[in-house]
Amino acid sequence: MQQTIMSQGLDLMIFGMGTVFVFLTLLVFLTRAMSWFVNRYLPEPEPVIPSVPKPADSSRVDPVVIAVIQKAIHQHRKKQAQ
Amino acid sequence: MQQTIMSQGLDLMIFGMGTVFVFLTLLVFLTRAMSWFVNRYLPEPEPVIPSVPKPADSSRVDPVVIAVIQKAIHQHRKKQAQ
Amino acid sequence: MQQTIMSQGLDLMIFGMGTVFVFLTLLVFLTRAMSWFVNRYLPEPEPVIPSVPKPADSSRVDPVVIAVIQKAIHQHRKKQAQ
Amino acid sequence: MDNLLGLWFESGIYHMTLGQAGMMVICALLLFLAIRKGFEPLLLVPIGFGGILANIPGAGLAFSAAENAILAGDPAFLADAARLLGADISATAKELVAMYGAAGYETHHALTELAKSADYHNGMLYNFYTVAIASGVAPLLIFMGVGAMTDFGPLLANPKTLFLGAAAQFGIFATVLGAVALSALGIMDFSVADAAAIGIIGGADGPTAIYVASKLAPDLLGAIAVAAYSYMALVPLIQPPIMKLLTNKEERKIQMTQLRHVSKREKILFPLVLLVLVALILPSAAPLLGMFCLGNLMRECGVVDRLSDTAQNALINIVTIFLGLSVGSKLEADTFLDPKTLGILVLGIVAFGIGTACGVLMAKAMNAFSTQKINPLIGSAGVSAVPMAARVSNRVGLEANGQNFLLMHAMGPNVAGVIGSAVAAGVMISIVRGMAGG
Amino acid sequence: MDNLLGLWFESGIYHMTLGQAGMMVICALLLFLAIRKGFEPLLLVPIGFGGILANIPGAGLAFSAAENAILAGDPAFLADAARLLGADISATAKELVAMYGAAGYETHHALTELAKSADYHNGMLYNFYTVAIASGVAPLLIFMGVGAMTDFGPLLANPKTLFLGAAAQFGIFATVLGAVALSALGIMDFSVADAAAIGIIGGADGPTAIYVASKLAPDLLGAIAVAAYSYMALVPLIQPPIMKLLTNKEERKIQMTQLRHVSKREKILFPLVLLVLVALILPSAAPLLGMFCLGNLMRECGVVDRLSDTAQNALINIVTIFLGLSVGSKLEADTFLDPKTLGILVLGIVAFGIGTACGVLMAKAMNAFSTQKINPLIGSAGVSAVPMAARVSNRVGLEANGQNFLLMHAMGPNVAGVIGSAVAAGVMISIVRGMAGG
Amino acid sequence: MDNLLGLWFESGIYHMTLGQAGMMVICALLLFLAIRKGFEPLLLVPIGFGGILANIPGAGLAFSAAENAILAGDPAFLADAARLLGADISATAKELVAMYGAAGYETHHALTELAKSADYHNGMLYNFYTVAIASGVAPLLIFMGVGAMTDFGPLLANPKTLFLGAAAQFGIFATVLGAVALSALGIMDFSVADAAAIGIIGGADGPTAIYVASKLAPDLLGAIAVAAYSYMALVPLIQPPIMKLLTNKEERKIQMTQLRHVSKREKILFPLVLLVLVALILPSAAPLLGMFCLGNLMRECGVVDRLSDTAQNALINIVTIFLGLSVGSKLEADTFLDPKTLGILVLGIVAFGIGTACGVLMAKAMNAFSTQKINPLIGSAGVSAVPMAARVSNRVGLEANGQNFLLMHAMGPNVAGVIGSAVAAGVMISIVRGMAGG
Ligand code: NA
Ligand code: NA
Ligand code: NA
Repeated sequence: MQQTIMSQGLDLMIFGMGTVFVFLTLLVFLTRAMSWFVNRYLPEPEPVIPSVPKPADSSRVDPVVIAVIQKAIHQHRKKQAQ
Repeated sequence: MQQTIMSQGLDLMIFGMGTVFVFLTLLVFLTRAMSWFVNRYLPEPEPVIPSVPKPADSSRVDPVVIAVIQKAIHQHRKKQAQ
Repeated sequence: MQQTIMSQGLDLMIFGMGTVFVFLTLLVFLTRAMSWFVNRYLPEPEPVIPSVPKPADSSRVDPVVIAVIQKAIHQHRKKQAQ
Repeated sequence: MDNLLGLWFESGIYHMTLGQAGMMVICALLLFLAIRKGFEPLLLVPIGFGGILANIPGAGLAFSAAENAILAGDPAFLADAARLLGADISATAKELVAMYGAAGYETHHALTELAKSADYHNGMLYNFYTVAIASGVAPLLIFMGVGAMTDFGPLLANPKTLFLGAAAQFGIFATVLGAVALSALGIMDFSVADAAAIGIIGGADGPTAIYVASKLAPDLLGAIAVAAYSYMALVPLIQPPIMKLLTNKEERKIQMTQLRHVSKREKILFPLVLLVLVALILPSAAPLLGMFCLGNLMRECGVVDRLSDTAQNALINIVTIFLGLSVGSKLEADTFLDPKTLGILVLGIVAFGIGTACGVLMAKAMNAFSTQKINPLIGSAGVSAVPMAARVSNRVGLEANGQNFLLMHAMGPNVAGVIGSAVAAGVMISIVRGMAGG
Repeated sequence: MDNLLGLWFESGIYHMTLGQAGMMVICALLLFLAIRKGFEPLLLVPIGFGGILANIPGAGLAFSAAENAILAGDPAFLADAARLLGADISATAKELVAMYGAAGYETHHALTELAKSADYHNGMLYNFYTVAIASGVAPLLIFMGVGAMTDFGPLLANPKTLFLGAAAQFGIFATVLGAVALSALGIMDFSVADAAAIGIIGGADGPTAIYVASKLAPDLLGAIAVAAYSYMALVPLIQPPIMKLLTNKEERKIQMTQLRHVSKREKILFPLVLLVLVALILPSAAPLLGMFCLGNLMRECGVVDRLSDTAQNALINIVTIFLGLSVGSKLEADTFLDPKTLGILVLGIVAFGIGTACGVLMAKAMNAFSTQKINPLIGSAGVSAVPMAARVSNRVGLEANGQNFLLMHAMGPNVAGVIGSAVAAGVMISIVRGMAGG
Repeated sequence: MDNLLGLWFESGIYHMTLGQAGMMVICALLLFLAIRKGFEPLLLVPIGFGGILANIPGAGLAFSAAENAILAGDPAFLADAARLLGADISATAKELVAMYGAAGYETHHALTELAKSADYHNGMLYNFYTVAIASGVAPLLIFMGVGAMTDFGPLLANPKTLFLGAAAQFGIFATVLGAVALSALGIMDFSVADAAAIGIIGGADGPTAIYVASKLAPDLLGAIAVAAYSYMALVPLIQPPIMKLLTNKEERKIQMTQLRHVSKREKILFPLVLLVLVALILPSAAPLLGMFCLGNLMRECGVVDRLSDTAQNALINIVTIFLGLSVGSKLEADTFLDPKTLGILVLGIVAFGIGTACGVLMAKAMNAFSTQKINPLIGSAGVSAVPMAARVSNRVGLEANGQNFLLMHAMGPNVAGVIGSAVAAGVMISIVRGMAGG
C-alpha cells in the first residue's frame, strides 16, 4: 500500500507536470503562429477600440444633465447681465 | 401511410391557419373595442409619460454633477472678475 | 377534539408570545452590551461613511459630463467676449 | 373534422368553469388595485397575473404532471390512479385530484412516475412553485435582499423599541387563537397548522408569511399571501383610527429626543449578535433570520458592495417575479374558492388591528415605567409593514404636532417588527411540528 | 506508463471523429458570421461556442449520464444496458445510444439510475439543456423579456395590421405541408411533429421556434434554431427581392397617414385583452403568450419598473447565455450531421420566402377592399424578425420614395407577427399532440 | 408544558457541541479577516457566514434529508436506516451519519426516499451545495465571469511568459507528493484523490480549487477552499521573502522592454485557439477552460457586450453568494474539525511557496538561454492569484528600481497561471479517475 500510493503520487506528479508543460508549450507555439498569421494576413484596418466593455449609457450624456447645465449657464448669464 | 401523413399535414395547415386568422381577427375587434372604450370612458387626464422604462437614477441629477457644474461656474466667474 | 385544538392554540399563543418576548428582551440587552463595548473599546477612528451602498459609477463624475460642461463654459465665454 | 372538434374541445370557453371565471375577475381586481391604487405592485402584479394564468381552463399551468394526467381523463390512467389512491373505480377526476392532494409522499412519487411515463408534464407555474417556494428559497432570498436594504441605525440608537416590535406580534398569536376558536366552534375547519399560518398574516411581512404558509399550510398560501400584501397596502387606512382611539392628544404630541449617532462597527456587529442569539435560542428561525442577517452584514461591512447591490437589485427582482407567479399558482379556483379564504381575510385584518393596538399600548406601558417618554404613535410601527407603518406614525404625529417628525423614531420598532415576526414564524413552525410529531 | 497511455487514449486527437471535426468547423463558421457579419450575435455566439464544446471528443458534455456510461464502454454496464434496451448483446455503443434516445421514460429512468450508481454524470451542456430548454423555462423567460421590450403603440394605432401578421404565418403552414410532402415522397423521413417544428422556422421568432422544437422534435432543435436565427439575420437579403417582385413602383410609393396617439391605458389593457383571448380560445398558447403579456404589462403599467428593467436586462442576458449553450448541445455531430438538417435548412428559407410573400399579398388584398390604403411593403414585416423586418420595409420604401418613412407603420405588423407565430405554435402543439394521442 | 420543554430541547444551547462552538469562533475569525483585513471578502464573507449557519445546533442546515432524519433520532427510522446501511442496530446516530456519508448511490437514494416519506427535508445550505457545487455549475460560471474580466493582451504580447505559468504549477504536484508521503508514513490518511485536491490549493485559483475538490474530495472542500482563499490573500506576505531569497539585486533591477500593441483580432482568436487545444489534448479540462474561454470571447468579440457585462456583474455576483454559502456548509464541525484539516493548511502554504519559487527559478532559467532578459520577479506571478501576485511582483520590483514598473509584464504569467492550474486540474481529475477505475 505505502508503495502503491507513493508510486501513484509520483505518477500523478510526473504525468501531470508533463502534461502542463506540453500543453502550455504547444499553446506558446500556437499563439505565436496565430499572432503572426493575424498580423501578416489580417492587419486591423480600424483603430483599436478599448476592450473593456462599457455600460451602455456611460457613453452618452444624460439629457437631464444637459438641461441642468444650460439652466446653470443661463442663470449665470442673467447674473452677469445685472 | 403516405396518405395519412399528407392528410395530417393538410389538416394541420387548414386548422392551424384557420385558428391563426380567427384568433387575430377576434383580437382586432377586441382591440378596437378596448380602444374605443378607453378613449370614450377613461380618457387620460395626465400628460403621457414616455413608456420606455428608465433606470431609476437616470431621471434625477447626480449631486456630484451639480457640484461639478457649480464649481465650474464659480471658477469661470472668478476668471471673469479678473 | 374541540378541547385539544383550543388547548393547542392556547399553548401556541402562550409559548409563542413568550418566546418572542424572551428573545427580543435578550436582544435588547445583548445589543446594549455590544454598543457599550464598541463605543468603550473600539471607538471609530475614521469619519463615518454613508452606509447606503452606491452604484460604483455614481461616485465619480462621468468624463463626458465634464467635457460638456467645459464646452458649455467655453461657448459662454466666447459669447461674453463679443 | 376531428381536429376542428378537438380544437373546440380544447378551447378555453368549452372548459371554463364558473369558479375559474370568478378567479379571473378577482385577479383582474388585484391587478387594478396594484396598478391603479399602488397596492404593493411589485408583488401583486405578478401574483394577479399568475392567478389569471393558473385559471386558464385546460392549460393546467398550476397542476403537477399527475394532476394533469388525471384531469386529462384518459380511462386507463384514471383506473391506475384510482387503484394507487385506493379510490373507488367510479371516482370522478375531481375527487381523484382531491385525494391526490391529501396523499403522502410515496403515492405522489408513484403517480408522478406513472404520469411522466404517459408523457404528461408539470405545468409551468407548478414548476415555478416547486423551485421557488416549496424549496423555501425564494422567500429566503427576498429576506436577504430586505436585510441588505435595512438600516438598523434607528433601532441601535434606541434598542428598547424592540419591545414595541415584540408587542405588535401579539396580533399573530391572538389570531391563531381566533382561528382555532372558529374550528372549535365548528364554524371553520382550520387545523392548528392552518391557524398558525393564518396568524402570521399579522406579522405584516410578506416573505415571512409565504415562508410559514409554505411549510404549514400550502393550500392556504394563496389566500394568506394575498391577504398579507393587501393589508400591508391598507395600513394607512387600518392603523390611524386605532392609533387615535388608544391615544390622547397629549400623548400624540410627545416630542422624542434626537437619536444618537450609531457607529459603523455597531451596525456591522448587530447582524452577528442577532445571528448568534438565533443560534442559541431558536434554531428553527435560522433560515429566515440567517439570510436576513447575511443581507444586512453584506450591506454594512462595506467590503462586498457588489454583492449587496446585486442582493437588493438584480437578484431580488428576479426572485420577486418567480415568487409572485408561484403564489399566483395557488389562486387556482378549486384551491382558492373555499369558505376558508373568507375566514382568512377576516382573521387577517383582525390580526393587523390587534397588532397595531398592542404596539401602541406597549408604548404607553413603557412610558408608565420610564422617564424618557416615547411617543405611543411609533408603537403601531411595530407590526413591520416596512416602511409604510413608520410613515403612518409620522403622518399621524404631524397631525397632532406640526413640528413632530417621528419617522426615524418609528423606523426602530418598524424593523424590530420584522425580527419579531421572523421569531414568531420560527417558534410556530417548531411548536406545530412538535404537535404533529407528538 | 499506463497513465501516459491513459492520457493518450483520453486525448481528443485519439478520439476525434470526422463528424466532430466537421461540426467544429461549422461552429467556427457560425462564430465568424456572428462576430464579423453581425448575424444575431447574442444567440449565435453562445450557440456556436456551445457547439464546439458539445463536439469535444471524450468530454461528453452534451450527453446524459446513461449515454456517457454507454460510451465509456465498460463491458458490465454495456451488458446491463443492452438487456434494459432489449438490444442484442453484440450491439455497439453507438447503436445502444441510438436505442436509448428512442426509449421511453421508464427505460431512461432505469438506465440513469444504473449509470449514476456506476458514478457516471450528466455532461455540463446536457444539464444546461435539461434545466433551460427541456423544462421550457428559458424560451419563456426570453419571451417575457421580449414582451418587456415591445411597444404595442403602432399596433394599437392601426389594429388591422394584425391581419398582415396573420397572413405572414402562412409560411409556417406551407412549410409544414412541404415537409410532410417530402416524407410522403420518401425523400426525407419527417414525422408530422418534425414537420410542425420545422415549419415554425417561418415564424421568424427564435424563442418560439426553440420552444416548439423542444416540445415536438428535440433531436432537430439544433438545426431548427440555427436556421431560424441565421435566416432572421439574412432577412435584409431574403426579403427585398420578393417585396419588389410582388409590388409595382406606385404601390411602393404609397404614403401612410401619421399614426394616432395611443394612450397609456390602452397600452396597459392590451396585454390583458390578449391574455383573456388566449385563455378563451387557445390555452395551449398560454405559456408563450402569457409570459409575453406579463413582460409587456410590467413594462407599461409603470409601477414595477424595477421588475421590467430586470426582465429586459439581467434576467434575459443570463437566460440567453444558458439558452445558447443549451442549443449548442444539440449541435453534437451524431445529432446534427443528418440529411434531415439539409432538408430543414432548405425548408426554412422557403418558409421565410412564403411568409414574406403572403404578408405583401395580404396588404395588397386589404387595399382592394379598403379606402385607407396601406403600403404593401409593410406586409413583409408580418413575419416578425423584430425589428429587422420593419427596418427592411422602411429601407425599401425609402428607395421608392425618399420622403416615405414606413418604420413606425411596419412595427405594427412586425409585433403582430410575434403574436401570430406564438398562436401558430400553440395550435400546432395541441393538434400534433392530439394526433399522437389519437 | 411539553411545549416549553420541547422548545428548550430544541434550543441551540441545549444541543450546542464544543465542536460547533469552536467552528463558530473560527468562522467569526474568517469574517474578521475578510471585513477588517480585506482577505478576499467577496468569498470569505459568505463562506464565514455560511459556516456559522452550518453549525447552528439542531437546525441541520448543512445536512441532507436522510442525515436530518437520522439525527432527529426517531427510533423507527433509525432501525430502518441501520438495516439499509448494514449497521448494527445499536449504532449511534453519529455512526450512522458517518456510514451514510460513506455509502453508495443506491443506499443514498433509498434512505432519502425513506426520509422524505417521513417528512424530513434537506437543509437550506445542503440544497445550495447540491445545486451550486455538486453540479459543478457555480465554479464554472465564476470561471466564465473571470474570463470576461481577463485581458490576455500582456500574455499575447509576450507568449513565452506562459512557461512561467507552467513552472509555478509545480507547487501543485510537489504538494500532491507531499500529501501521499504523509499517508505513506502513516502520519495522515489521504487518498490519492485527497492528495490531488489538496495540491490544487497551490494553483492559487479559488474556483479551480473548489471545482477539483468537489469532484475528488468533497469532504475536504471546506478546508481546501478556506486555505486557497486565505493564502491568496496572504500572497503579499508569502511571496516577497521567497522572491528576494532566490534573486540578487541585479536580477531584480532588470528593466523589461515595453510590450507590443496587441490587435483586437488576436484577442478574439486567442480563446478559440486555447479551446481547440483543450479539445485536442485534454478534454477533461474542457468544462473549466471552456467556460473561461467563452467568457473571454464574449468580452473581446465586442458584439455581445450586454452578455459580457452580465457575466462579470449580476451573474457572477449571484453565483458568488451561493458558492460562498455552499462552501460554508462544508465548515460543519464534524466535517471540518479533523486532523486532515491541519494537514491541508500546512500543505497548502507549502504549495504556495514551492509554486512561487519555481516561477522565479524558471524565469532565471529562461534568462540563461535567451538574450531578451526577463525580470525573474514576474515569475512569482505565475501562481495566478490574479491580480495580487502581479502587484507583488511590481512592488518588489519598485523596491529594487524605482523606475521599474513590472505590473503589465507580470500580468502575462499571472493569467498564464490561471490556464496552467486549470490544465493541472483537468489532468489530475482524469488520472485520478483512471486510477480509481483501474
Ligand atoms: Na412583524
Ligand atoms: Na412570426
Ligand atoms: Na495557478
